Amino acid sequence: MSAPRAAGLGLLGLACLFAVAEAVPRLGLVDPRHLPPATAVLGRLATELGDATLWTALGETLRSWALGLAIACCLAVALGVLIDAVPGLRAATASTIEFLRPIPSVALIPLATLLFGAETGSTLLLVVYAAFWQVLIQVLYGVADVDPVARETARSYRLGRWAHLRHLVWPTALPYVLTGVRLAAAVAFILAVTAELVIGSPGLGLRIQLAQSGGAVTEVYALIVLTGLVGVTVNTAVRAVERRVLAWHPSVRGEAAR
Amino acid sequence: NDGSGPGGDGRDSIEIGALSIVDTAPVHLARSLGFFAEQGIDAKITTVQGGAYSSSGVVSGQFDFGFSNTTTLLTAREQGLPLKAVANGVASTGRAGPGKDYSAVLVPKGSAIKSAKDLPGHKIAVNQLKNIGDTTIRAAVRRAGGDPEKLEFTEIPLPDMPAALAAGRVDAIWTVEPFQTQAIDQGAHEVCWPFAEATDDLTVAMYFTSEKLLREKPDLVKRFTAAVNQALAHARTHPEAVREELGKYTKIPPAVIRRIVLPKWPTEINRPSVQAIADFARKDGVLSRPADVGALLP
Amino acid sequence: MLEITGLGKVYEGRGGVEALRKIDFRVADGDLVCVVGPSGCGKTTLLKCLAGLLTPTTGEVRVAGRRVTGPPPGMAVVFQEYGRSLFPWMTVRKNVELPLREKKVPAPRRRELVEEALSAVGLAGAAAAHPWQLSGGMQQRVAIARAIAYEPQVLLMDEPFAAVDAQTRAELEDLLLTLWQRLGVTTLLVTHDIDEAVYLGRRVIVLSSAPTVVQEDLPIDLPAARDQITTRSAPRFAELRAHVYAQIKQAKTGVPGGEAPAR
Amino acid sequence: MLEITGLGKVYEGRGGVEALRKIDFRVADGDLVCVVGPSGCGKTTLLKCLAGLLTPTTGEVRVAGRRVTGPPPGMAVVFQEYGRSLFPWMTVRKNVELPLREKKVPAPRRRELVEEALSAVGLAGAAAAHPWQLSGGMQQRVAIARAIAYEPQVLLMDEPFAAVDAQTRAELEDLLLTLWQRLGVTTLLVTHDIDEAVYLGRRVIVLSSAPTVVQEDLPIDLPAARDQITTRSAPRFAELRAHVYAQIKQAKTGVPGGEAPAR
Amino acid sequence: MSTARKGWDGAARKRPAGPLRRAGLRLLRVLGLPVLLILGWWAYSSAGLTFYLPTPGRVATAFAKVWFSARITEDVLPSVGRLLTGYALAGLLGIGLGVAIGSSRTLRAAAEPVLEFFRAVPPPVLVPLIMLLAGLDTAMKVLVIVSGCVWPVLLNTVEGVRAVDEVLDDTGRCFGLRGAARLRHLVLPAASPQIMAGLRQALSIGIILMVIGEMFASTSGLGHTVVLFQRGFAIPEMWSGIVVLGLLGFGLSVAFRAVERRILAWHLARGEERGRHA
Ligand SMILES: Nc1ncnc2c1ncn2[C@@H]1O[C@H](COP(=O)(O)OP(=O)(O)OP(=O)(O)O)[C@@H](O)[C@H]1O
Ligand SMILES: Nc1ncnc2c1ncn2[C@@H]1O[C@H](COP(=O)(O)OP(=O)(O)OP(=O)(O)O)[C@@H](O)[C@H]1O
Ligand SMILES: [Mg+2]
Ligand SMILES: [Mg+2]
Repeated sequence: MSAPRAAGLGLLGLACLFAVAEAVPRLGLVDPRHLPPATAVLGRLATELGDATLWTALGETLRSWALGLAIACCLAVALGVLIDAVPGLRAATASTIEFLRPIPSVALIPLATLLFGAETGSTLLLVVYAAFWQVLIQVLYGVADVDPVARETARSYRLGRWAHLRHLVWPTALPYVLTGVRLAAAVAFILAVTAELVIGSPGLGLRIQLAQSGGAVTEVYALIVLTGLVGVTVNTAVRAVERRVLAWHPSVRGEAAR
Repeated sequence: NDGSGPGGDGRDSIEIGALSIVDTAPVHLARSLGFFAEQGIDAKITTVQGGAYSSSGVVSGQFDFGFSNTTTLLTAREQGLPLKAVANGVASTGRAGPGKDYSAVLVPKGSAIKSAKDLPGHKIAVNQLKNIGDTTIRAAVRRAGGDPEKLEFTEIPLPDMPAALAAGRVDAIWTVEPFQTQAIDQGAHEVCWPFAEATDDLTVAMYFTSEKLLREKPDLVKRFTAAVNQALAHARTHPEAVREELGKYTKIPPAVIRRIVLPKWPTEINRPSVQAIADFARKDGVLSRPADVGALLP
Repeated sequence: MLEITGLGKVYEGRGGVEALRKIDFRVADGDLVCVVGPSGCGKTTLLKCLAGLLTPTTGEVRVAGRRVTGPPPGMAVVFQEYGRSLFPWMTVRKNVELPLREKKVPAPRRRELVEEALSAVGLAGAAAAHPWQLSGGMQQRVAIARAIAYEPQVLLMDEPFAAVDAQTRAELEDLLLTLWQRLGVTTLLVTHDIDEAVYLGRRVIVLSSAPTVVQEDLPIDLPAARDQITTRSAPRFAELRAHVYAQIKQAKTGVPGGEAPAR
Repeated sequence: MLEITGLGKVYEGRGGVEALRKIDFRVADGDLVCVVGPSGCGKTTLLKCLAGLLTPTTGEVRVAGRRVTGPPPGMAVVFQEYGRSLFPWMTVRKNVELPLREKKVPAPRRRELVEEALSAVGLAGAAAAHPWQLSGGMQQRVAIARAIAYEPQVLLMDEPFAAVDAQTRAELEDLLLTLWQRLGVTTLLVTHDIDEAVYLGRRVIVLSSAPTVVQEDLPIDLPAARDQITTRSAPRFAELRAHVYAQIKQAKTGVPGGEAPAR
Repeated sequence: MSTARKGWDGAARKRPAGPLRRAGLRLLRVLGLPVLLILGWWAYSSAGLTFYLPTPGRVATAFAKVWFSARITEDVLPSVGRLLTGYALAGLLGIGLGVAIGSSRTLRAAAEPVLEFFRAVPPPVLVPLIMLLAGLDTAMKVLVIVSGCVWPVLLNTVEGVRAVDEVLDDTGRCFGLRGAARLRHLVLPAASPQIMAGLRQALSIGIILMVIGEMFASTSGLGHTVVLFQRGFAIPEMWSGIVVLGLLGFGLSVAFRAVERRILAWHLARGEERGRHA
């Protein structure tokens, strides 16, 4: 499928969403004072976007998001690969991982503020904690998926530890990792916003919190739409990366053939 | 952020953790009108989502001062958090009746609930369970001769209350300004004013700091208290200044700001009302021991 | 060079499949041995044990006097599942080059070896393609190119020419012979093609069907210099060919018979 | 039954690879045609176009008069990459049975067909194994069993006997002939083995190397009843064989030559 | 996940002999790291004198006091019930949508931006909307869980379905594998390793969202209790709640692994047999 056509279809999908969001309050299914129609929300978003402080807030959020995501991904990939590479480590860490994973980041806020009084530190801790598991689990499944014949080939040519990782394990795990990154990107963004919402460090979350506690419903939805649009943008970017680095993979190459 | 170190020119910079709501208008006024500056303080106000977060921030040293409601502070104190109140925060107007107080229980049009006495047996939304909302409602119901045991509470964040009430998800909501005005705009009306009905001149919330800061920088605390008190007095006498300030630090729509009922901002903490709150909380099981009110209050 | 003593292998799944019962033979340094046997008799298993990829259940394998516990250095393997043994994320060139990098061959020499190997198998033009863009036969030739570029001391090949046409097959056979002669690589080649086994091998080892043992170890007494036309039309070739055929037939049916061919 | 007119296929990757230029031929109902050609000339591509798995770039394919746009019903395919065409999560039996279930064959008949097919390829004992527990040749035989159990009207096979030993190969060839005669399946078989092509085919189609066209469409005028010993030793067999060999050689080198063999 | 002991290159290493020793080693493997971590926590918390990080001892006491009571039936069980319901719904929805989106390029292009849009909206801000549409009761809490759990399943399913081996897919097409049969015999098993990865992710996210859902409009439940403790400064009790969440996650993942072992038996066995080595 050509890129413009795909983009067109994507816009069509968003347009449908827009139509539904416009119709539901207009038809009185929901009180427009609680869920304003899409045009009103977008109008409000447009005015908000004219406000320079919104952009600084967005910048703040994106900064802790990007930093947290990067740290989480690096840590998770390194740890995942290490767990796979060292015999017995998988079994030794399994119980701890499963215990720690479901602990909600939100519950860690007191600890976060305690350890990193400074605001970005707390936000980062929460973002990293939440995003880390997403990538780690994907890495663990990915590295277990190496084709047995390919593995034997690598071994028979005596690929060293590093080459084995770089040329065999990493490419195999890459599709899993990219899914993990897409999952983690959203989770990291959510946590960045939530942490700001709760702790009150400056950013998009704080603005949402202010709008909520001021009863400014339309603005709340405008900001929600903004977070959604950021998500769409991030996904488009990851997809583009994927088309490049996974060109060899059946999921991508299949799209070209036939 | 230890924040409290004197700045380059001998000034102190402090960070205050507070909700960005109507109640905290004085501290914002104190900053914008230069009351803090007059006391040699550079103040930064950080928005938090709830009183509990400002407490933990003050304990961890992220904040130097916090703003929190009385029940939360009493609970924190009971659990051993070394907190000390340093100034009055906000108080009820002490008057019950439509449009008289800044917090009320509202019901939808045509509800059978007419007063506090009718509340038992109905589902009432509060923003936090085991906090000032439900304890004062219980007290008000008890005072009105109803059975507080029959009250049924559920938690809903304040911003979502008007919608929940309009959709009939709950029978009544306990809310504060500006949501009170918003709910009224959407057809609800007030039936009970728990702050005013529970006790006289209730001190709803206070500014506080940690025992550590109080010990180490008693002078800074004194200056903070002075600045806040000045602001409280100013707010009490200049409602228009308050409304103007609200337009700056909150996102409350201007049309609403003009109409909301403002709370009272006395400079003195009403000790008997704090004791009363402590007793209510004890009775309702929010506190497990009789509170040592004196340990919290200055 | 290769010594196999009492080698047995039982796969644990499926209630224990005895792939090899007891295999004994040696391959001298620089020899070229072909292994034939019925389908499923354990040739691939044998090769993998030799390559250190499978642990024998009984017996042992030695390469250059050292007991094999993992892939020994200087060994190249061409797998029967050639398609899956190529890395889909690498181009053909990269696939061939990778083992050389691991061997720390300097870059210019590496490039040279890769180009040579690829043109030897007739794939100079496909160097930039990915394996899945190639036909089955082309993929197999990439696997062969990778093995010969590696310049191994020991070369193990599992049906390396199964997927190419007759003409290419003949060319690749001759390529293998040339390489073998030039470099003196000790070679073990599994094949189904009896003509090929006799044409290439200095010895042909016939495996029985399960329980698998060495059914016959046949020296091929054809002149050392082989040639597709003359060798294959020699009467001795036909005799040896017929003999091996009979042996395999017997291995399959399990009926004993077939003396060593008269000289 | 099969009509291929002006078939051309260009793969878009790698700057456009022209796998097939212009292929025209027909296969009559119940015919058995073998396709040979140099490695990488586009045999698999041709087969996939016939099976409706690839869309031709130019020209068209008709099966039973209907233009092919997707896999037509009643067709079975044995893929060159037999290993990857088996479902690793199913046992051998399930693998063979699955298409029959889809065809709504009643359970008892299904069981019968599966058992028959598996024992015909000599795998009755491996029915409960998973494909990855089998040797290469065994996997290939599972793929063949699956195709024959399906009782198709059209059978496409891409080098179906490449991974089995000579003896098994001969048996499978004869199995195919028997089936073909019994059921009248229209069969197209790609192979590298020229002997096999001549032995099995009623016609042999030789493809040129790229740009690929039909280089020769050779009727095999051997007696209809074939037999491994007599057919293969017939002088006419040798002639045809030599002729096809010459054609492929020529296809590979691109030098014209090779007249139709004299009768 | 495979539990075989493998070297860095997937080669299985020597296994320890003796059933007793093996059981001991197993125990050590399961408990070793947790015990180490608890010791570290102990050392840190007893030295640091920090209010928000009580010693494990105090947490254990609080745990016994708080959770060996009617709370198990009143708070924990209903929460777990909602969690499992939400998780199951999310699994069905994620796999169903994922297969549809993964199989159709057109649908994928059209649906992806919308889905990504919703995915990026933080659940805490989405909750009011869900509350508006679904009320305050169990339905809302289950919906909150679904709204978060569905993403890892969906994304992984889409990717798994897109990556089905071409030869296998061709085979299925030739033999007329269509519709439900194609799904059941080809697409789902082929994508199952990746789907399982998604389901496993979703499990812990479900627990997190259970807490978030109970933070709003709730009067009971495990998450609500933890939040109440947190707001009431009952820190050891709060930590004991977090421990319960962790144990819940651990328990569910053990159950999950048992199911996964069955579903992915072919996948795991294949990897293991081939990897076995000198
Ligand atoms: N997916 C693909 N993308 C690009 N090129 C391809 C693809 N598949 C095949 N080709 C090219 O098309 C040509 C014909 O391939 P095909 O597989 O049809 O050959 P073949 O005749 O079956 O060869 P073999 O006998 O080796 O199996 C080759 O040059 C190959 O590189
Ligand atoms: N991973 C495995 N698990 C269980 N059994 C196996 C496994 N691999 C091979 N086998 C069995 O071992 C026997 C020998 O297999 P092997 O692959 O060595 O045969 P082969 O001689 O290479 O056959 P072919 O010529 O068909 O490739 C077969 O019966 C096979 O089923
Ligand atoms: Mg084999
Ligand atoms: Mg082919």
